[in-house]
Amino acid sequence: MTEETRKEYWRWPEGSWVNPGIDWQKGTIITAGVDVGSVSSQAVVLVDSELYVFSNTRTGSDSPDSARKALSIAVGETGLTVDNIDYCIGTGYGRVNVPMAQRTITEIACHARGANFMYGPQVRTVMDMGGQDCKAINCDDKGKVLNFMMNDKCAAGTGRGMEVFADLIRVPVWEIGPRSFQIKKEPPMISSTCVVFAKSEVVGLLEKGVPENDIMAAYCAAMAHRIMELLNRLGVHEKFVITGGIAKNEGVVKRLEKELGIKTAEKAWYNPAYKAYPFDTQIAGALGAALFAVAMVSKGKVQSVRKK
Amino acid sequence: MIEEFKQWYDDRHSYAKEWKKNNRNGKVVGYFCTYVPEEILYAANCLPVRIIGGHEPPARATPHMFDMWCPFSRDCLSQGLAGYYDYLDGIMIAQCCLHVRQAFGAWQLQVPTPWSYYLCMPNAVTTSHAKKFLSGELAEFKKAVEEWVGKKITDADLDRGIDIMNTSRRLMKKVYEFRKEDNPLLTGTEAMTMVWASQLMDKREHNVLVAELLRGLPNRELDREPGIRLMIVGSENDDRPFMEMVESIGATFVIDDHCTGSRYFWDEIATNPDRLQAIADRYCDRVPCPTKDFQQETWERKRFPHILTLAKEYRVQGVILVQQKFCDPHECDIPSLKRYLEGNGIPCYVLEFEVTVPVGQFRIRIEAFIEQLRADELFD
Amino acid sequence: MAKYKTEGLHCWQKAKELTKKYYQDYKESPARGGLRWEGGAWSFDAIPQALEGEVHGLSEEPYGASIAHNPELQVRYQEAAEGKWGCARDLCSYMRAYWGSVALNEYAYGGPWPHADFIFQNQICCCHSKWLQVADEIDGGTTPYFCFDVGVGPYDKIGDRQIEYVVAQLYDGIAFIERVTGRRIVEEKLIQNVYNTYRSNCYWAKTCELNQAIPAPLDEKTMFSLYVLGTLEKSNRAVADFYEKELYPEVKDRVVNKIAAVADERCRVLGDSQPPWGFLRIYRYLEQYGIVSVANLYTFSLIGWMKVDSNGLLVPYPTLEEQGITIKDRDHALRLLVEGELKGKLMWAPFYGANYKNDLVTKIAKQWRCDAAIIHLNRGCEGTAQHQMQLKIALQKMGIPAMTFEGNMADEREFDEGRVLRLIELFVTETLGLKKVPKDRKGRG
Amino acid sequence: MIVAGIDVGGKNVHVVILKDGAIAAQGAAAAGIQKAQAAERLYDEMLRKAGLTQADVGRVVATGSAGKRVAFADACIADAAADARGVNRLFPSTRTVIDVGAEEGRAIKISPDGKVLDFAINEKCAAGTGTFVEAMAIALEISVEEMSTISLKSNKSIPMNAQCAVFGESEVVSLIHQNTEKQDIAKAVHDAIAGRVASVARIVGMEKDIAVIGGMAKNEGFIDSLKKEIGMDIIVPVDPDFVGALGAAESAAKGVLEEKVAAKVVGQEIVEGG
Repeated sequence: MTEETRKEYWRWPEGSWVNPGIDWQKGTIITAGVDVGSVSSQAVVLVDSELYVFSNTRTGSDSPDSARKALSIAVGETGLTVDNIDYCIGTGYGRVNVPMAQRTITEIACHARGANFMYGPQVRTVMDMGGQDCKAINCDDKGKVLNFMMNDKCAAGTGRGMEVFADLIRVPVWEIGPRSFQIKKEPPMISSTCVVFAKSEVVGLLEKGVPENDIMAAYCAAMAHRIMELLNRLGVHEKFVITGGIAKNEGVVKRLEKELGIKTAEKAWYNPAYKAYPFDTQIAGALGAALFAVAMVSKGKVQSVRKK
Repeated sequence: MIEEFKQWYDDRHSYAKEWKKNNRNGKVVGYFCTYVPEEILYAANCLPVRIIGGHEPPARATPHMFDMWCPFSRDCLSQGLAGYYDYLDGIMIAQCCLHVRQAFGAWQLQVPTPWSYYLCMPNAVTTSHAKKFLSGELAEFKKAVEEWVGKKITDADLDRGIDIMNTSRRLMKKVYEFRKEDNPLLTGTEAMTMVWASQLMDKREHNVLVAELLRGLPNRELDREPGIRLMIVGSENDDRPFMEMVESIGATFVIDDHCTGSRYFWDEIATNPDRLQAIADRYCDRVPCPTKDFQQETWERKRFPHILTLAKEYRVQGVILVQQKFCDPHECDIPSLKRYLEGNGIPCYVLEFEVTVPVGQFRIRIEAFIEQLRADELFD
Repeated sequence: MAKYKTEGLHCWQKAKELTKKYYQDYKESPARGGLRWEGGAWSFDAIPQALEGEVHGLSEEPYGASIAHNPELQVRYQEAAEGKWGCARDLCSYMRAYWGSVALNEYAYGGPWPHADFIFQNQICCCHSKWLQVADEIDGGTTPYFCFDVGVGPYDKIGDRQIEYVVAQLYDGIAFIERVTGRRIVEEKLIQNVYNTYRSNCYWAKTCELNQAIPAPLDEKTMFSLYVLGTLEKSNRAVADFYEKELYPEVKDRVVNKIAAVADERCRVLGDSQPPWGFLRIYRYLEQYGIVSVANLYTFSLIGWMKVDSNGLLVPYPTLEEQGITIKDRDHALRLLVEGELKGKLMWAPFYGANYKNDLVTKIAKQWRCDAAIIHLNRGCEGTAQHQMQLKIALQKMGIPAMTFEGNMADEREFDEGRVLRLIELFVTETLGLKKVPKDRKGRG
Repeated sequence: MIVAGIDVGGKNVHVVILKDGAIAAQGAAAAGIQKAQAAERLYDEMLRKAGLTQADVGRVVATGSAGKRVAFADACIADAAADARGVNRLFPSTRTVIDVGAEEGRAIKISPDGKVLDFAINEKCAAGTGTFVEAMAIALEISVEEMSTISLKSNKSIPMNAQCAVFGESEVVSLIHQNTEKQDIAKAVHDAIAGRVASVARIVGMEKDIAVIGGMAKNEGFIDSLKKEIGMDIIVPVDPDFVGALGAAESAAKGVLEEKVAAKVVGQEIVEGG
């Protein structure tokens, strides 16, 4: 395992973005959302509810540091500091360990809200695949959670599983999707979704000389099926969107769409003015958190903590 | 008082051992299901103690019950195999679900206990035939107990037993009344701790404590925000850490339907010169366990409207349906119950329980559910 | 050279045909002006089948099992029950398959889900009363539902009070059926059905008793397809005739002529609970070692009525003829029916305690001369999986090597074939010390 | 007489070569993906070490989860059987063998002559295996060896609820967040696994003497937790991870054969049955 992790095939590329069209100093309400997931962390800063900066980075073994890191990567050279932020909300699995946050909101509410902003008010079902849990969420036109479901107490077929898998076959996780379609015919899916047993099953296939691409297809299919089971329990309605890292894995997404008979919404900003902005499905949670912060501050439900 | 309940709940075994010392000719009977007619045991000066889990991984049970049996039943057996119940003079069960029967059967063979009894509680409880059959079962049971303790059980004894149980029921129901208030005068965890204790302590002593609690409640100041009013529904539940966690993140359990809660004590015994028939009627008419919740003329269940009424009376905003893994009776009812309650405008969230509850993983689910219930705060 | 001669069962085809006809009749009944009812393998079909005019039942457990034989259907139905309806994945797998079939509005034997005119069900395990309660709810909740209770105690504790309780419910049941169907329960038919029920159950038990012979005339894998008729419609004359006039004589003849189920019988094992239906090839694997599965409390007494005689031996329950009883009237018929089921269906005894399961199965192990036990820890059925670990301990105590493997009768997602074969191979070659029978073995029964 | 035993497990390959009953050479290597090749490579290497060639070897017996893939072996025996034979050679007084490998924990009851009387194997979930510990070590950002030693320093007992390796990781991470001492977390992990392993062992009933073998047996922290869990003493051989290979070699010596055929037939049967 150790020598496998030296080269990190599983990690999605980190990144950050600054909106060139905004001068934060002119902003009246500046809010932030920080999403500390089990694997990756994101930070989003809004200036008067407009997307200003965001970052997407890896979570370390210490959540507070990861939160700080995410935010500092996001603000980068802009000169914006924590003291300039009116209100910050922490979310994600490490939400209680976000030092700069005034309160926390679960990623379930945040992803629904974020997806609503990113994809638009027609979104009815949001599927968020995190490192170790998948959440299926039904929401209304405001992004309000109507009901939701999460996978049980076993991480079978979660994001972490895909990462272990990427490590195992030594293929960067972003290549798995495309390559999983470079096959002659769809192979039977990996039968065990338990992260550990799936691993040995995969080793078995590699041993048998099954082409890597077929194995990737088999693994993506298993994962898609597992998600489908969860979604069926909840009931999927269009517009259906997937947030989180897995959304970037078309190997899973396309197969899931096939199983459900429902397409996922196109990965594009609902707000036409945002057309030029990068679209990162992983920031939905942090974005939702920042949006809740705006609402709370502007409605006077909470006091601004802005120092400068 | 709550503290005493908690103390005796945590220290259940020393309590029973203590009791034995002070009641030389009394016997302690461990029982497996709340269909056991404790009235008759009290009439015979026995101390009925409900066998409940220890919330430890039931490792000892593995050789005796493989892991498709519900965690609770395996936990109970595991406690017995560990010798925690070595003070029991006898064990008994009233026919209920196959899981608990499994634990009872394994206990009979693997945990040395001087006396054991299987009371054949009927299933078709809504029929008059069942009431007749049960009173016959009770007569046999009474006889068996008389032979065991070597003493006749007179009508006066039965009246005493019935009175002890009815008093307990009446008092605990009164305590539950105080949970209807806008800011309930006791938390769900406290209320249920009281009920848990009642299944482990001598009801006579318990009744004194509850009466005392009742005197204190009206002018009790609970320094906490009640938050969302939740109801918790399921099979057995004595998971204190879980309930405390939920009540620490902006919610209060105001009512429950558990056999370790309201379902245990809700219904009293009516007076009837035929005491055994009176007892039989009560156990047939009580809020049923799902395993007995079927009627002979319709597929509808008797328990659902009862739960809805409770939810309304206690102004419940959301219901947490606890699904004990592998618990067939409840698993069969939960999808229907969820539809039924949601159809009546009450949001539900289903949680799957095991012996050891990963509080962390449950916290996010509950937090999200609470956020869902108080969405206006985030949205307006 | 094979140790014994072996040949196929002649009445096998007949059994298959009767089964096929059963499911067809249920489908076509309305077209012929007939009625349809849903119930279980244990819900006293003698009563609804006594309705005037044509009437056909659908027996829930065998229906679930027939779905289990078809992997594609099985998984689709299980997932529909869990997905569309939202039930837990660990419930009775027959029941989930059944619910899925209803939820998808599909009949495993073709066409849409065939709605029943009424439900006549009984309660013995936690799921039985719920099974059709929920199935009907999924189906819209319009089917009249009746469920009676037979959980009155083990065979050795059955007295008038127990019988009276069940009979009283059956009278209510009759009134219910007559009210919701507007048809009469015909006394003559009822009496005939009870005679047939006795014949079906007692003659299956007699057939099972014949398997004490060495070599065993039947192996469990074959018995599975034979007892199924009794789980469908034991009160049917054709079924009773099959057991009494075709199967029993033929098996008797096999015993006389030493016709074996497995040509190289060297080791006799007993099973417990249903097998994983999708993987009966396990038995083929065992045969390579000369192992034949000859006994199983489930396979015997799911329908077979037995009793413990004065010598403590397990023997077939006497037929009405043997008891010299002629049924007088409706009441007599009901009482005899209830008495037979409560005293004869030993399969129910383990519901009342591990001691019953251990006592009965250790008797079987002795009388059927078993050398070992292979216990399927059936995650699909609480009823038949009762006290299996206690049973393992009891068998080992009496010196019978026993192994367990986890599986599920009707949910292949819970069965890891490779793993199980590894365990069985270890048990067979190491614990039992058996080697493969040299090839050239003949065909099998 | 020269014989060889080859144990091909989920993670590693072990080879033992016996010359007239004495160990002439033994070695281990990572199984990697191409296990069969890895096995042969190690086999040849060990032969060289012992100054032998394949031709000198009278009999080769393979075992382990991938043992049947060793084409050049004359036979393949079940891993539990190999365990039994190996332990029986080392400690004839052993009645209960507990083998905890990378992906499986099993318990075997054996007769005085090393016959398998009863066995139990952990089902379905990887909790209670070496892999679980590895995952936790990674979460703790220390080596398994370090984990083993530091856990011995701890006297706290923290319950671990997670049944699943992945949730185990996050539970460990959250313990780290609560600033729990690494040594206490390490112990918590070992206790958790000891609990699961013990519950498997209880199925066959723990009769003295009890020997623990397999990769996990090298983990003193785990052994310590297991001793406390079962309240009995435990024998751990010098090279606990070589016992399977040793047992295979023993059975080669005893001339236990013909399994290779069996192995093939099993394969066929599955196909023809379906």
